[in-house]
Amino acid sequence: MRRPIAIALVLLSAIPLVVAVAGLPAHGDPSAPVHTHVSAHYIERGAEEAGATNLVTGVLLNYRGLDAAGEVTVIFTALIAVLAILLGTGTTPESTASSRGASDRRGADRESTVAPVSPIVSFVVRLLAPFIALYAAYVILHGHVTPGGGFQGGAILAGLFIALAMVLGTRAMQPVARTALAPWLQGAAVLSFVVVGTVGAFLTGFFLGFPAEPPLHLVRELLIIALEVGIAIGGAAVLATIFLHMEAS
Amino acid sequence: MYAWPHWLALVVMTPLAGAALTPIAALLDRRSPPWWALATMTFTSLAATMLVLRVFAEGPFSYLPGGWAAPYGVELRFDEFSAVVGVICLIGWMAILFSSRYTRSLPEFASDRSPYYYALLLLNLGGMIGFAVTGDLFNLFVFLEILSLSGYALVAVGGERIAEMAAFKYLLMGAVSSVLVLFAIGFLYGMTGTLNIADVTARLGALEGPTAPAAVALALLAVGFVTKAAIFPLHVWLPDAHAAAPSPVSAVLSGLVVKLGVIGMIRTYRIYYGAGLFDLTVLNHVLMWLGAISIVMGAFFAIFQEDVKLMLAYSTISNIGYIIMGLGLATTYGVIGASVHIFNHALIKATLFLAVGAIIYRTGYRTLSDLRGVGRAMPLTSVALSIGAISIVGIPPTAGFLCKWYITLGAFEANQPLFGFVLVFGALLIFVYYIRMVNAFYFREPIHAEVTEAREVPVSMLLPTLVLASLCLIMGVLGRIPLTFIEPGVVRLLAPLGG
Amino acid sequence: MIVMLWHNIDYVASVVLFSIGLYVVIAKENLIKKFLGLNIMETAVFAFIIALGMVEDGRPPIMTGDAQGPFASPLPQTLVLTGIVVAVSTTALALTLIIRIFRRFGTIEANELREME
Amino acid sequence: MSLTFDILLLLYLVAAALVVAQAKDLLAASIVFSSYGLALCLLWQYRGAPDVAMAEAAVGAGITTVLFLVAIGRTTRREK
Repeated sequence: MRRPIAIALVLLSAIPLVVAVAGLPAHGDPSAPVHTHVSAHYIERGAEEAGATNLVTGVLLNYRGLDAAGEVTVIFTALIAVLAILLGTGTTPESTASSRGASDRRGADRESTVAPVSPIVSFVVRLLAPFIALYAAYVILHGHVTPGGGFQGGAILAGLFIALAMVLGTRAMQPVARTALAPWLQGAAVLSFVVVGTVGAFLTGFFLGFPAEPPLHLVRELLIIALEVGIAIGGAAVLATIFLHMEAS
Repeated sequence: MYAWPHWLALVVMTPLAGAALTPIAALLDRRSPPWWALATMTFTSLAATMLVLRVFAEGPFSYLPGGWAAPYGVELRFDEFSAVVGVICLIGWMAILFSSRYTRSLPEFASDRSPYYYALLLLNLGGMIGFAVTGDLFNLFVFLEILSLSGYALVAVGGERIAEMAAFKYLLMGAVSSVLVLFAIGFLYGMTGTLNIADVTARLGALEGPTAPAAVALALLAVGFVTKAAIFPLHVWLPDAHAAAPSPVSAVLSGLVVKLGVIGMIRTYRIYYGAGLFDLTVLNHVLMWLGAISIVMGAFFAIFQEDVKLMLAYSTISNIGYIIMGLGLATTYGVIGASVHIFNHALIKATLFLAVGAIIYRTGYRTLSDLRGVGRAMPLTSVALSIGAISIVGIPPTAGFLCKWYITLGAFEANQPLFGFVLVFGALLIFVYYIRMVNAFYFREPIHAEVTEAREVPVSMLLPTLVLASLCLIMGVLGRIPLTFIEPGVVRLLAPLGG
Repeated sequence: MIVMLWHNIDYVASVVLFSIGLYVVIAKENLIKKFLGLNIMETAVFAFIIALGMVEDGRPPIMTGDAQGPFASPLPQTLVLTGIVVAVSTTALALTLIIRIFRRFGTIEANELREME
Repeated sequence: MSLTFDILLLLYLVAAALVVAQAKDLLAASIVFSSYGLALCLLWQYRGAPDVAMAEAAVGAGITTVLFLVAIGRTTRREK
């Protein structure tokens, strides 16, 4: 019953979409509007105007800074949403850690999360952890020059945290998640945009502005790095906290 | 004072920053989140007041974050329709104040959930404000996601039995519609190479080559925003979500969040009317019919609801039908009526949901038969409820009258008398279900002791309800002001149609 | 038109993936499956937007000293970066809700849930 | 060479999406979805979008999959 309706609906939407994509400028055509209008300006002037060799970072943080501010707010919203739904249901990491074994259906295998962890995996994760962290730091701090950036690095950090949580057991991670520092870390991305944006407003007269005059190039680079670090910390903290809370529920 | 340019950046960033700081404020003092949220919204309201004053005095204006000229950076653009931020701030402020007491009665609402509840409200309000003031398509999508994600979570936060189900249904339909909007933005970007709404309009107008992608993008945007606005047949998520949410959240969701779908439609119209690529008569007709069906169906379902909140939720569908129909009429009267109804229905529906929330808070019941006779026990709240009820029917001199009158005028202006009759018929149906409510509350004997013993709610809940109710009356008397305020915006929107 | 489609094979692939995702969202009853479908839809749109920004023999838009064009357009890439963040946020919230629904009702099949409601 | 690689990757994407759509075992579907994300990551790396490829590898293929696995662990593995 449901399948024919679904197939009909999907076809109904797919046919116009195919017609529409056939009407777009040819794929990879350098004379398409995508390449001749706004992007052409970015490619021609971007590196010098925005202060980032990696134009993606330049566009994301400088030209379209408000988008990036919205982006980090979206993921912060996800964290707040997950916490608002899970807290108070007796399934927070704190409460399960304290009331373990009481009436918990699978209290016994709390330590191993998704699957039992083999010693080899455990060893490799622990061995690689510092190198992954180092790589993440490189991706974050060098993101305005080479591929990468705050969010990618933050995601790598969060992935490292999750891998460690699986190997060491989530309980070992609780002290990290429960500090008074946690809300600061989780809000770091949004707050760094507010701070850098305000500093920019004082320096350039525009919210989220970056000074472009040559004497202030160092300031501009510092502000961009500050944003990258803020995004990385915020992103990593948010993703890791979401994982911990879903894991404990 | 209002000429200071940074108000526009502040009105967007303040609620978001406030939300990020709410959990930190809770760390310092567990009871601070509501007051912190109120302070944030107070400041945001100040900024919003300045912006509305400025647009009244000078017409639309822009702010360029980062100082990049329009197509290269994101542009914030405040026009007459953006003035909805005033209502967002007002209702948001009232809902937060109302919540400070109300949330104590929620099941599962442990105190450690409270900072996240207020942070979500602030994010929701901030997302709506950003959505209303941005002049950039992709930025529109980002703010749409902030307000949608926080909206889904706010539905579930109350801990009602079906709350999570309702939230998931809302999330699934909302997420699909967001993907459609993003797809449409991709098409528009692929055709024009730009994301700024004004620039997209201009370049789409000068387009050479096939127009099929633009047409499909229009269809995707329309489906996406109509889903967000809960128009038949994409309304199915709304009743459960708005009924299961805590009452102050329902006031925000029903009064404001669905309206942002309509604002999205207005932005879409702006692009396509402005570009003049093709005649939009077909889309307008589809919208008028869907609006008409929503009006009648929403009102009909509302009549048969026992649960007061479900009844209000269905009445929202009916009223969004009015707004969408007004937009579809594409006449000056119709669109003015629709735009003002965005503001007025927000006030009215917030009044109703807060009043009902107050009643539920005191009695613990939410069906008409259980609540018999509550009008005598809680006189002030019930007066507010009645004012909301007569406003939503559209009886003069309340806020609902003028805009519905204008939409009806628009229907006749557009030579669509049939829709004019649907509008009047819808008003009659709405009258029936509010009569049912007033009858149950005032003229029936109570069957529960809790109802007879119910006292008036505390000031923090009574004040928002009464203020909003009196605004329903004031906006009815001063109804001309919003109409003249919005008129230049509507004239500019419809100018390319050459009428 | 067929020739057009062959040249735009990336776009067509996106539409195909989008349709598969939409089918899963509509037709499958399992809530987690629905969300896998939604993720496929989202990634399909991302692939579409990235394909828009691609240029014949394009290089990454990184302006180190000796880099020679043509460069892929940086703007679609920033859009997709934001889009990926939005997608993971939506997924996290949805899965949390699914876990709570399972706790309350003991099932995550939409048809069984409808009966219980 | 480039076109072959293109077509192969796109075919793999479609095949993986179909497997995700049809698999009854949610765990298998999630893992295939992860490989789908990695294929996309390859495609984008190759299309001159290394930043997005990196984000997709870390988030789309990594963290999203982990979240799915956690959710499956907390609910049920079989689709009815």
